[in-house]
Amino acid sequence: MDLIWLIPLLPGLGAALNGLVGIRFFSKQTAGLVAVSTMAVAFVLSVVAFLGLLGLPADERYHEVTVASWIPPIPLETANGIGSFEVPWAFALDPLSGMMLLVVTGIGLLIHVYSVGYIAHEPRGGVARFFCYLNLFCFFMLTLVLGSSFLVMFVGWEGVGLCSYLLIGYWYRKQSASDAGKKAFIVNRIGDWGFILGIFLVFFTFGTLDFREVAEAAAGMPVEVGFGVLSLICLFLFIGATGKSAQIPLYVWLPDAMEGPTPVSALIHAATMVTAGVYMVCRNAVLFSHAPMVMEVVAWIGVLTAFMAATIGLVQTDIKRVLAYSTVSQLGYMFLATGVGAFAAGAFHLMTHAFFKALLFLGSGSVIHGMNEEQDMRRMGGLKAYMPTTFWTMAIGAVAIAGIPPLAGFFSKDEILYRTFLHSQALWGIGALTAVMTAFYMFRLINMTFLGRYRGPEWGHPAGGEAHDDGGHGHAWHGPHESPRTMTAPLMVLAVGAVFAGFIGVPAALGGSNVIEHFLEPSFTAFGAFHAAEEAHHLSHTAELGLMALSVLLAAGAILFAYRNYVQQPAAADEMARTFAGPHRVLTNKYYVDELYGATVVRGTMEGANGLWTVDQRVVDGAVNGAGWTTIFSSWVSHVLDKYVVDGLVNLVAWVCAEASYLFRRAQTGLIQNYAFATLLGVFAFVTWYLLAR
Amino acid sequence: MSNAADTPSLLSLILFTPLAGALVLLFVGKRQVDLIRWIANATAFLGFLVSLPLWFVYDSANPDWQFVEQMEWIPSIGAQYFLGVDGFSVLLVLLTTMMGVIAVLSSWNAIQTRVKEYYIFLLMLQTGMIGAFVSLDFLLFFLFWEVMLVPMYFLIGIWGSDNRLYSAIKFFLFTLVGSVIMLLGILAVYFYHQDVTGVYTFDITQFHELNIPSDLQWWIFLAFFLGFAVKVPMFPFHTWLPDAHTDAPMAAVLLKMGTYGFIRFSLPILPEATQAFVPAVVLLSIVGIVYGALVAMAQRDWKRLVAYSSVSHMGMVMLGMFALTPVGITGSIVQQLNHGISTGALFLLVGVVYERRHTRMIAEYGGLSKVMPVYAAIFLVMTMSSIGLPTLNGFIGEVLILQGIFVVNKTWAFFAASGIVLGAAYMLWLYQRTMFGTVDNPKNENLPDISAREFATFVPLLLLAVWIGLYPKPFLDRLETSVDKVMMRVNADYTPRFAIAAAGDADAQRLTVDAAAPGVEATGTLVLPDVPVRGGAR
Amino acid sequence: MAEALLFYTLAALILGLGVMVVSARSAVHSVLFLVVNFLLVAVLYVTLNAEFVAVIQVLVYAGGIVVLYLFVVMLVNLKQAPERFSDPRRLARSGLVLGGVVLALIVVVVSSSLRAGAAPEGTLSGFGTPFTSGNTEQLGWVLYTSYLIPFELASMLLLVAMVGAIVLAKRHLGE
Amino acid sequence: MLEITPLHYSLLSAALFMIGVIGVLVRRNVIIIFMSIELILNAVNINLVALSDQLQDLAGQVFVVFVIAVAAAEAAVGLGIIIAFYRNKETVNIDEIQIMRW
Amino acid sequence: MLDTVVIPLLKIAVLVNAVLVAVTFLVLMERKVIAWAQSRLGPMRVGPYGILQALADPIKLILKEDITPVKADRYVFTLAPIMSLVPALVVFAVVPFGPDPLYYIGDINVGLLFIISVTSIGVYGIILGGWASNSKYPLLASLRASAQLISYEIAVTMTLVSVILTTGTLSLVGIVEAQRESGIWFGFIQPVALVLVFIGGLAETNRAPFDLPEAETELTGGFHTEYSGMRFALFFLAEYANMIVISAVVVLIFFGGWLRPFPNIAWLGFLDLLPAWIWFVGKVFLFLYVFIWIRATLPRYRYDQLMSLGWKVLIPVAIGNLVVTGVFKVVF
Repeated sequence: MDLIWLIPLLPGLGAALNGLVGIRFFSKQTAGLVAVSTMAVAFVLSVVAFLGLLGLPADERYHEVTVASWIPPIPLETANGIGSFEVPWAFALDPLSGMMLLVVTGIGLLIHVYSVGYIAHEPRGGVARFFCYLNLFCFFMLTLVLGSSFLVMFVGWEGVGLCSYLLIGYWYRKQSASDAGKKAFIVNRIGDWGFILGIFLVFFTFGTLDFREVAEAAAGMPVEVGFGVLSLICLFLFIGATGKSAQIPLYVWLPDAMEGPTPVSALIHAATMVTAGVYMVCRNAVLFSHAPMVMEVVAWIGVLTAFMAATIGLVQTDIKRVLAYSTVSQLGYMFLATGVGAFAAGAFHLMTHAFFKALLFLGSGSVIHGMNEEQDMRRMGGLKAYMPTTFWTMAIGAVAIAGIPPLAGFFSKDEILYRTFLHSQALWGIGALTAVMTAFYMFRLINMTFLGRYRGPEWGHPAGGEAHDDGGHGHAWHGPHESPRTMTAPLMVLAVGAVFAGFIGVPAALGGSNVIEHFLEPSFTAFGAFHAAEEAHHLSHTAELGLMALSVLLAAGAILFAYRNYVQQPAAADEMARTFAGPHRVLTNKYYVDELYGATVVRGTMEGANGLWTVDQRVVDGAVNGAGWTTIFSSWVSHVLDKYVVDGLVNLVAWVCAEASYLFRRAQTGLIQNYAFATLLGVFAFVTWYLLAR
Repeated sequence: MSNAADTPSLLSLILFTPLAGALVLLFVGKRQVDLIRWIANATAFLGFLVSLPLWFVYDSANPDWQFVEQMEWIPSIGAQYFLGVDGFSVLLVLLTTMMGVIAVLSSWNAIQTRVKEYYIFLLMLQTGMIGAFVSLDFLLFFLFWEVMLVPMYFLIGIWGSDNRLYSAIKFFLFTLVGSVIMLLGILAVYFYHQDVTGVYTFDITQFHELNIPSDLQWWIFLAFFLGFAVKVPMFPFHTWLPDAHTDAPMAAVLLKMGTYGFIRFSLPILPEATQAFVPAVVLLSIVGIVYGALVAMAQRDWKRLVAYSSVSHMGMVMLGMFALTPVGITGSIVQQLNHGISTGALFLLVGVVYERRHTRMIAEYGGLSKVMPVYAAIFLVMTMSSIGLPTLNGFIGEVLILQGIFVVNKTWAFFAASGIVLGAAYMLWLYQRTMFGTVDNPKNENLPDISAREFATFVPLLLLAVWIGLYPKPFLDRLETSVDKVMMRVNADYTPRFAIAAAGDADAQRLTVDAAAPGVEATGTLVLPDVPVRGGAR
Repeated sequence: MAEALLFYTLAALILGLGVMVVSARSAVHSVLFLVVNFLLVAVLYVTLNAEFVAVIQVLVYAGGIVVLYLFVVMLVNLKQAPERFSDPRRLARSGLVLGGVVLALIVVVVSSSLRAGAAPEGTLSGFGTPFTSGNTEQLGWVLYTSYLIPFELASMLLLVAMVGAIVLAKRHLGE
Repeated sequence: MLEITPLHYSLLSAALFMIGVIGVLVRRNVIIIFMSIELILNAVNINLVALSDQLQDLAGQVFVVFVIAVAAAEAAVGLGIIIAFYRNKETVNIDEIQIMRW
Repeated sequence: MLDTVVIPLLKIAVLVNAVLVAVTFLVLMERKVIAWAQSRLGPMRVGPYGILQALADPIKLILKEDITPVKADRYVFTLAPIMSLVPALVVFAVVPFGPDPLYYIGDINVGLLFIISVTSIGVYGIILGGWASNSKYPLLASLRASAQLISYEIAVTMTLVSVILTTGTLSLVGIVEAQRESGIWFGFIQPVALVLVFIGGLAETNRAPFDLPEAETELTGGFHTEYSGMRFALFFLAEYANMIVISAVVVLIFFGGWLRPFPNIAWLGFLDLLPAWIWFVGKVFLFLYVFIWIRATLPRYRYDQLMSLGWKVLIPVAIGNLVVTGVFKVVF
């Protein structure tokens, strides 16, 4: 376990190798091999570390490794007197980070493998570049996960943002891609603004940035009734989380981020990076637990995001965008869980979501790949026949996300809903409604894509629609086809995960022991210092089972409805769209949020910038130039005065002198000897005077 | 001081190596362009080599001035030839010499007219800057300060871009006005010192022990402020910068003169006035950060954009310094280095494409990633460094500065931190507009990627950016005692780390919050070891 | 007695040759008289125990500077008619008269002041430089210690003069 | 009269000096004027050497060395000017060298 | 009176006559040596093996008609040969023929400097001779000669400074004594200086291969084209006297003057059987022989080669030698 620092470093090494050497020299295979092998080793190390962690007693499962000094201690005053600002390069392994570690390395490895096939059409340097970015991402993500202090986490936090930027903009020649990348980075930066301020406040309050020390210190403080300093910290941190995890109001970047290659969407924008916000909130569970007001905010933001994203997801036609909104929605669920104090449930959902959402994205990637870069579901249909593996695996993913037992999503989602119900029925209502919509739009996706009749272009000639001239498909398209094994194999592995991952969290009501919750518990309680107050009221198993049945029934109904609308009677969907034309338009346009932001924040900033530039040129520089002009003008006035008045006098004097000197200038013969003679006269006079004076 | 005894006149050597090169160049025929370039490059490189011992020999545990050289200069007015360095100067001198190499190397092809004069001015400028950084005599400092003006004026005026004469005169007047007022301040300190002690001297180490009455401090601070703020440049005095940024790498160092002046003179000599002026300076700094960033966003000229980003970054530097906390000041110095590295590199990068296309309009470019991949990669790293991405240098500086100011005032920190969003916005937009997209301008289609020589100029910058980002400890260590000395002046209660270390209280070095309160109580009563501030190297 | 004889002889010759230098019609003759004059001055130095200065006088003045004059005379004077000596428009007469008067005055001043002061023994010696006969070594010592900076300045002066002379006298290639 | 005192040397020097001055004043040939200046310098040197002997102080001789150096410099530059001038005007007559007038 | 006036005067008389006689025989020697070098016999008619030729030549010159050109500057024309010869003879005032005061006229403490300065006066004779002839070839030759002399004088003087640095004295007697004390002739300590001084000496005496001022083929005889008879003889004397001077200086400075070889090796003491002045004169004639030998062997330089050799080779080498000597002096 002392080698956990190697885990992030290995992909970092791969990234360096691919980036510095690979782009120029590696073949596609070598580049892929380097990336995959570093990830594989990292995965093995993670498993070893995780097993090591399991081998420890439950309350000693915390292992910190300091690699090197980063910022050496510098004295700085804090709320409690003079502290020492110090951040080492230190990594910590505890149950929460252990779980994340497995998710990141495991799914990361699968997606690396998948990418080998997916990216094969790119030019050689492009492949190495892609793997360089991907490895770099894993490096930063693992740093984020393992970082033992806020600032080290922030390194990973920002780093994954960079990689996301690079990967979204991977096809940088496409304007929309580079726009999306920029948008992602800047929106994330807004969140980071809050995050970094939160970090500063953490230091100011606690005098340290180490997670564990902070948690222990916070555990000793009373739960805040009003809005105190802990609440402020948590609010700032949560702003950071909304940026990274795409919550209201900063969720707008995530759908756009689908411009990136699909494995990227799967890895970064579904399984790992976007969950960093949830991870961060879970990491600081103790802090949040002491700030109930913020918890309430988190829960509401979470549920609203979930609901809003789900509604938008209902009407999207781009296969990846549906998944993107689904991701936003599921992330909302996780925040809902953390907001009601069910950190373990949130983390559990995070993990299961990682499986099935990665699966869905990779499946969609496979579809897009097979359809020659076509993403519009209206131009698909009936693909089941052409790509059975993809269909079946994706169907498993959809069932899982819809919350049908006994697949993974059922357990995690149900746990969340159950805990929400305990907390507030209003939240539960919205959450449950969202769950229904989730089931509906997921099966809408499955149905439109794989079932029904084929609506896509004829093959034998290049696909219609926009020419994806940047896609790199040089060859003619021969119709929808199944993807190569490197792509389907990860699908299958993930499908297995999506089926079985839930069993580690079987709730007590179903006879399980909720292994995951007990495993994660130490991470959320500052090691026994704090216990959730929620234990107090608690429904009977029967009620819990009732809730489960209700949600399963609702989900099943939604699935059937989707089947009716999109397979049996495809016209019904259009009719519904016509019936609810107003809401449909609003949803299609994503509530006009982008437009709103564009009109206010972006435009405001740009106008402000241009305005200020004008100010800079006209006023600030104008003041300088004005000072210059004033000087010149006053000098001109002086000049006039000078020329005619002062100079007139001077000239008069000069004229008199000139006239007079006309006589005297005859003395200036230019003959040296005359001057010498004058000198001699002077000497004569001097000597004479000398003699007489004596 | 034992270390300095081995290298008795190292500073003079560093100081005059570039000047010697300039002298040699005087005797080279001006048509022998290549010879001139080689000589200039060799000199600059030599200048860097001789400055390297500073890094290795400088004893970061020693709070005294090091490498001191002291001799009479103008005895009648008490001026001396008095050189010495502390942590600030060591880093800045090294930055200067390194940038000197890069500046000279990067001008290899860029300068085709009056090559000889160009290099002579460049080397003169380097000497001026080093001199200002190592002078411990105020008059000597002022001399070097003014010496810089002349080559800079010509560099802008002769080799500048469009409208260069206007820029040159603007720069000259701006800085000259500032300098003259600063000179008044210097003289005020000088005469006050004479008043109190009866000794005429320009010795800065003596000034650092001077307690000037606060109303006089007030005026002197204003005088210094004008002189230094123009050079920084702080918000209302910044308009010369976008016009004047001609010789990029050197100019990137030039800005450090102003901040160096603040930390070397304003803070330690005028502690009370400094504290009184904190809100005003901080306000201007924050305005500078936000304003610089916003105006940068509106630029259509690549270089002006970078120049305005300088305004923003230097606002950050000033902010950290006037936090008057050790973390803030440390961050401020680190940020100065970072600014030198990343902004210097960005200017160089602009220079690279300017050399190829002879235009700096952003709209003329686009899709350069395709034609110049290596260039795009370097540009990316430097962009990230500039916007403070962790693991690169900019982050360390920003985080220290913001943390340093945060503990003083949260509102200030809140607004200052907005700079990280705006910084990302304008830099990424620039990156997108120039590097991404398709190559839609046919003139860009066949641009050659950067050459080996150009690459060589970036390598040290890249390495430094990563080094400072990942392992800034060597840099921070060198700053420790110097920061503490400044802190002791501005905050009488402050207990310097070297005093703690000297007291042998090894645990106290790592002050945890729990231990801090009693620890500080205990160490706060320590009698400081009688540390001679005057150099004893002789 | 012998010393006096030597001095008067030398003085008479020096003055006489000086007059010849000034009055000779041909510049070449003038130069010749000048050389001899300098040689005699050198002899005078020897009588004053200043051998080194005497030798330098010969080497630099007679052997160097005057040769230079001779060169220049030969370069510029080849076809020049000897100048007319007296010209009523000129100040020659008045110059001569005035010069004579001033000379007389100076003689009076010098003799009277020296008589009055009666040879101030060593009082003017502000430098305390040891003096012995055969003093070349001491002279060198003084020159390179007390007078080092003037010496270096003089050498710089000579360098500058050399450069200046070359620049002045050189025919520019372009012309 | 038979004892040679510094006075004698001073008088000799004064006389030589005046001869030089008169040469400067009355001659028209620039070269001869220069030679007269050399005479003047020599007159000064005689005085210096004589007083050096009298006062037993080498400073006088040191100054003679400097005077000689200066004389050499003066001769070099002066003659250079004459050459340059002669090349342009074909004359060394000082009456025709009056461009400094007015 | 006897010591201060009479004896010196006697010495001077003896010395001057000796030099003049030596010159006549030097001329004969030159003719003979060159003849042998060219496989000829040389003068054979006057006296046995032409020995009396040494007398015949002067007599011829004295008896010849002494022509003064009409347009010549009469006085200067006459003065020039004298100004040429006198310095050559004056130099001998400080040349010591032996350790005893009997063998020299004066030993002044600036002896070497004296030689240098007096030699430099000799150039006047040449310049004036050429100018006074009022004829273009002599004038050109005299300009050449003076330029050459002045140029090489710098190199020689500079070289001699390095020798002075080694000895620490300017007195010629002192220099020879210094060689006795160090037990080695300075020629071996300062080989570079020896070569430089010797080459410079060749040039200063206008000897082949530097005899440009007398290059018959170019200048029809050089600065003394218009001279004949006695005045020519004086020039002639001056040239050969100068050769003797240079040889004497070289011997004094580099070859131990009157010292026998290896002066501090006792068992060579039998060499002292020969008196000191014989050693000295012998060495001088040895060098005179080398002069003649070189004339018989080497072709003449071109003028520009001559100047560039002087300025671009000899002077830098001399300065370098000076620096090296200085460094050695300081270090050891």
